[in-house]
Amino acid sequence: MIQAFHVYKQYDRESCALSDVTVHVNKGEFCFLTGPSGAGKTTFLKLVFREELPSQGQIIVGGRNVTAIPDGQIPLLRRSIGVVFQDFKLLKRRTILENVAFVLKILTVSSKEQKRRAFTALKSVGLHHKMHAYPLQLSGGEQQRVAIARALINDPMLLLADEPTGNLDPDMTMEIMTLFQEVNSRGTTVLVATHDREMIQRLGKRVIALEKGRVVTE
Amino acid sequence: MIQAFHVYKQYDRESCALSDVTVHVNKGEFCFLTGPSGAGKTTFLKLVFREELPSQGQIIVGGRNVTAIPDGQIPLLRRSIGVVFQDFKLLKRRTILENVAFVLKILTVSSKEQKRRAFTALKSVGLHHKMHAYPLQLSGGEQQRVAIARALINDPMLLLADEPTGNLDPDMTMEIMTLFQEVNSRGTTVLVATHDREMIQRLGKRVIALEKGRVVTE
Amino acid sequence: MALLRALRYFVEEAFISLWRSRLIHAVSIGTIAVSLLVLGTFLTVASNLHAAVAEWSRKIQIVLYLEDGLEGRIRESLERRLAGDPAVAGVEHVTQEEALRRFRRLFPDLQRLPEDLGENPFPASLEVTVRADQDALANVDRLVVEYTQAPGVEQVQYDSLWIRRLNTAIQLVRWIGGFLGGILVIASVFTISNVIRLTAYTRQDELDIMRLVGATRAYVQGPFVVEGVIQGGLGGLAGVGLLWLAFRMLVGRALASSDLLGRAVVFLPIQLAAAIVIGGMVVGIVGSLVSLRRMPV
Amino acid sequence: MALLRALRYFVEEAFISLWRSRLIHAVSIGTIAVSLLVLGTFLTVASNLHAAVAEWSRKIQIVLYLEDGLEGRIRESLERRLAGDPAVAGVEHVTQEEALRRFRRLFPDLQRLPEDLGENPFPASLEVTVRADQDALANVDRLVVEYTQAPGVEQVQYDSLWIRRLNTAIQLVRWIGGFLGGILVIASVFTISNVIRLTAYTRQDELDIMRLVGATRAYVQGPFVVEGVIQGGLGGLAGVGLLWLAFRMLVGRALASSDLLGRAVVFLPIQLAAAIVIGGMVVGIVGSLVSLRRMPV
Ligand SMILES: Nc1ncnc2c1ncn2[C@@H]1O[C@H](COP(=O)(O)OP(=O)(O)OP(=O)(O)O)[C@@H](O)[C@H]1O
Ligand SMILES: Nc1ncnc2c1ncn2[C@@H]1O[C@H](COP(=O)(O)OP(=O)(O)OP(=O)(O)O)[C@@H](O)[C@H]1O
Ligand SMILES: [Mg+2]
Ligand SMILES: [Mg+2]
Repeated sequence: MIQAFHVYKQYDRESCALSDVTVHVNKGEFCFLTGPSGAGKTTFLKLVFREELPSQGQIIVGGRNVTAIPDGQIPLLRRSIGVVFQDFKLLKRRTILENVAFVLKILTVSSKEQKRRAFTALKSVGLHHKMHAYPLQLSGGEQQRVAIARALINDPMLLLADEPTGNLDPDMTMEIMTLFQEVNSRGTTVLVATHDREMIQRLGKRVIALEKGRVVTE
Repeated sequence: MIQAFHVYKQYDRESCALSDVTVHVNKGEFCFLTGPSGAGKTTFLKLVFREELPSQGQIIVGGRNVTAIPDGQIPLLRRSIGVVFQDFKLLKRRTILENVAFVLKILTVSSKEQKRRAFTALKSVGLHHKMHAYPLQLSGGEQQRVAIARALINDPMLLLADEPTGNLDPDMTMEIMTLFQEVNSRGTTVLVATHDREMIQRLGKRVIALEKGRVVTE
Repeated sequence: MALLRALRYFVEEAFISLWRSRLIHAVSIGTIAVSLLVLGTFLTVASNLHAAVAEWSRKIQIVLYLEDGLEGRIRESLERRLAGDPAVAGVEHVTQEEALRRFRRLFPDLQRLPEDLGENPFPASLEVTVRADQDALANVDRLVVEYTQAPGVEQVQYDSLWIRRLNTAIQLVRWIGGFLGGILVIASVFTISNVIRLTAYTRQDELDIMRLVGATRAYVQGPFVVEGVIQGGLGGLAGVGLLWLAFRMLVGRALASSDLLGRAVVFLPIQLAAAIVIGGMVVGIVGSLVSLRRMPV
Repeated sequence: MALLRALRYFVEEAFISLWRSRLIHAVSIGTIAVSLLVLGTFLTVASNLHAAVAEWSRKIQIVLYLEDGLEGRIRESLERRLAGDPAVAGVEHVTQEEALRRFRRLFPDLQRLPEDLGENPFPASLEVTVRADQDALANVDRLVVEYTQAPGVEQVQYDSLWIRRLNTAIQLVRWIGGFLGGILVIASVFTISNVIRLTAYTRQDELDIMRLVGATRAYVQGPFVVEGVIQGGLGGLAGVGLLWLAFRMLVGRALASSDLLGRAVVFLPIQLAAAIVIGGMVVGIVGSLVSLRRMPV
């Protein structure tokens, strides 16, 4: 599903966010991406869904070379990937139901269908009772769960989750992980960036560890 | 330092973010505030530095009744409290050095002194080498550390930290906790809202647990 | 179907945005309206002045006052000679009685004055209308000199100096109007693209998020274009409406009935009014596209 | 000291904000400049027209053409009678020779025409200037009737119709100028408060953060007020500058040398130009305060 070959990413002259990263994630796999603060986890995920371009190297996602696809096709790539952003990236001026439904809206799904599926997605993270609230009216953990619901609503072929449980209590963390495993068992490839060692140990999945932009253990 | 008497906070008709919360935190204490997502931790902290007013009840902070102080005195209250916000709240258009120095700037400290102290604060969280970067050029964990440096720069009488290690790896988490304990030993009262059970256990401090807006263990 | 849904989404979003920050949009529509109002005012003045000048030009006159008791034969030969001149558009004979009648019509207050004087003081005259072409002023000069000494002509009166002054004034109005008009069209484009740029800017975060979850560029920008069209259209409508109100209140009432300007003052033709509104909408589209040009993918 | 530091901070922040989003501010300053430019244009036209009209009014003339070979005695008694009339400001005697000289001066092309005709065709005349007061037009009418039949007077010529038309035109310009001028002052206030509101709006997050870390309301708002002042001032300067350029390029060159308007066309007096700039700054302060009024604590 994800094949990265000798990828480098340099934001500025002095330092390298990623150096010579070669990583393969198979279709249907569930794996963790870990490493200390500033190691390059978020940067790697950004390269996968083409928010950023690598300075060097190639990345193939779902058979498409994302370093070379034309601008017009980028939205298509992104629609096939569900992303839980580290800073949530919710639309402040829309209710959380609208936020979750937006992914379907841009596919011009009928609005009834949008609502139905968005409600189901919110229910799976336990927030259906707050569906008419705006993001800033929610607690940090609640916002994070909305971001998770949005990432999952369109049954993506690939799920990228960046520190998806940083604002959640241990019980809720386990619930979300169970949800991710369910989604994974339905065929979605899952890549979770996290610091939570306890969670990684408990799930016993494959771990890719970064440090200062380099892969240290596979 | 903090005395809350029968505090209620209702954002909307249906639900109560805080119900009948009575809590005392002594001067010089270090304690944790915990509870599942949406329990009311952030709400309680917001009441303490008067971002929100309680619907009912009284809160005394450092001898001042914050439910009754005039508008003109609110800035004075806030200057004596260091806050690490759950969503960081950094100024996007200023470098992180400027972000940290801003707290001193509004006190009209000389700009040389501002820079000196801001640099020291950034150094204590290990980010002095990135001082000219803008927040959006930093990783999630790095931004969180900037927020921590800003909260500490002016030696506040009270430190409120809302999930201050949600984006940090375990090693960095321990470093930050050590920093907080140092600050605490210099006389600052510290109140940390967190989900991290491991951290709470390891430090062995007093824990205030909230659930659905009520205090469940003291 | 998909296209229709997208279009509906654009319009809905545009209205939601207009409504959510209605104050700012009211102010911006007001600004556009004022720009177009100023433009419309100039168009109104220009079109009226143009018509008035055309009318006045047709009236450039030389009056040949005739000697008292002139023989009809001599008068007729004068009339024939004038009618044959290529610069002359028409000749009218005004008798002494007709001159008196005109005086009484123009100055009703002084009705009885001529009678008090005992005798008709007004001479008969030939009113010569000069062809309204580019050489009109030169022709006037030539005719004046030519007929000052003609037999039977007592005195030649003509409007040359005032016409020169009027022409200067008209030229001035044209310059100023063209100058201000040009600047104001630019200002309108500026204002709209300014407001749309700022609107987009205040929602930069949102636009980024939309793109990151897979919305196409067209999908993200559509609502802004529609918003621009609506803003421009509303601004144009408000501008024309205000202009019409002002016209009715100020100019219409005072001048429509009198004919001192030489003709009735009229409002903009409906086509031009419509053009202002449609122009506002086009400017809205252009302004929004310009302001959204450099959005990243 | 603290106050000075705060003030320095306001100015620094204002300039940083102006520089960081310089495109948007350039556009907004441009909008303000155009508003003030339009206002300035009207002020210029109005002040020039006013002066010209005053000048022209002083020149309302009735010309009494005298019979050929009139006795000096009769002419002098006419002059005395005219000079005694309260409506008359002055009387000038123009001899036949003087009339010929004037003709030659006005129409150099036709220099030799009078000689070709063999005789001086121009009659002597008395040029009567009417006092420029409210009754000027009525007085002209009365004088015309009174002297048309006077002994020695061949013919009376006067400008009444043109003067009436001109007066109408001036009234029209005043109405339109007042109307547009009023609207444009309002538009300027609108524009500045609009831009500042939007600027504050784009930085709402920042302003919230500042308050949450203990900045006072005055401290948060100070930079915006300074920004408003700078924007208004720059807009005013640009407007006056553009007006001056336009004046030099269009109006100045074409009209300053000729005196067809009756007098030289002049630029706005320096005080009025300064008033526009200072007005811009005041509007900037007011606009920023208005737009920041409802900020929470
Ligand atoms: N837009 C940017 N411009 C410049 N430098 C950047 C930018 N984004 C990230 N960096 C730098 O690249 C490095 C890697 O950042 P990244 O966000 O990938 O880290 P991370 O592993 O996600 O860390 P965290 O766990 O703290 O989120 C960091 O040192 C960061 O400062
Ligand atoms: N501005 C607001 N308007 C309406 N409801 C709000 C608002 N802020 C918080 N709430 C609600 O109040 C409850 C408590 O929120 P709070 O942010 O205090 O939770 P928390 O304990 O900080 O949770 P987390 O660990 O997820 O950050 C939540 O149910 C939340 O939805
Ligand atoms: Mg990260
Ligand atoms: Mg919280």
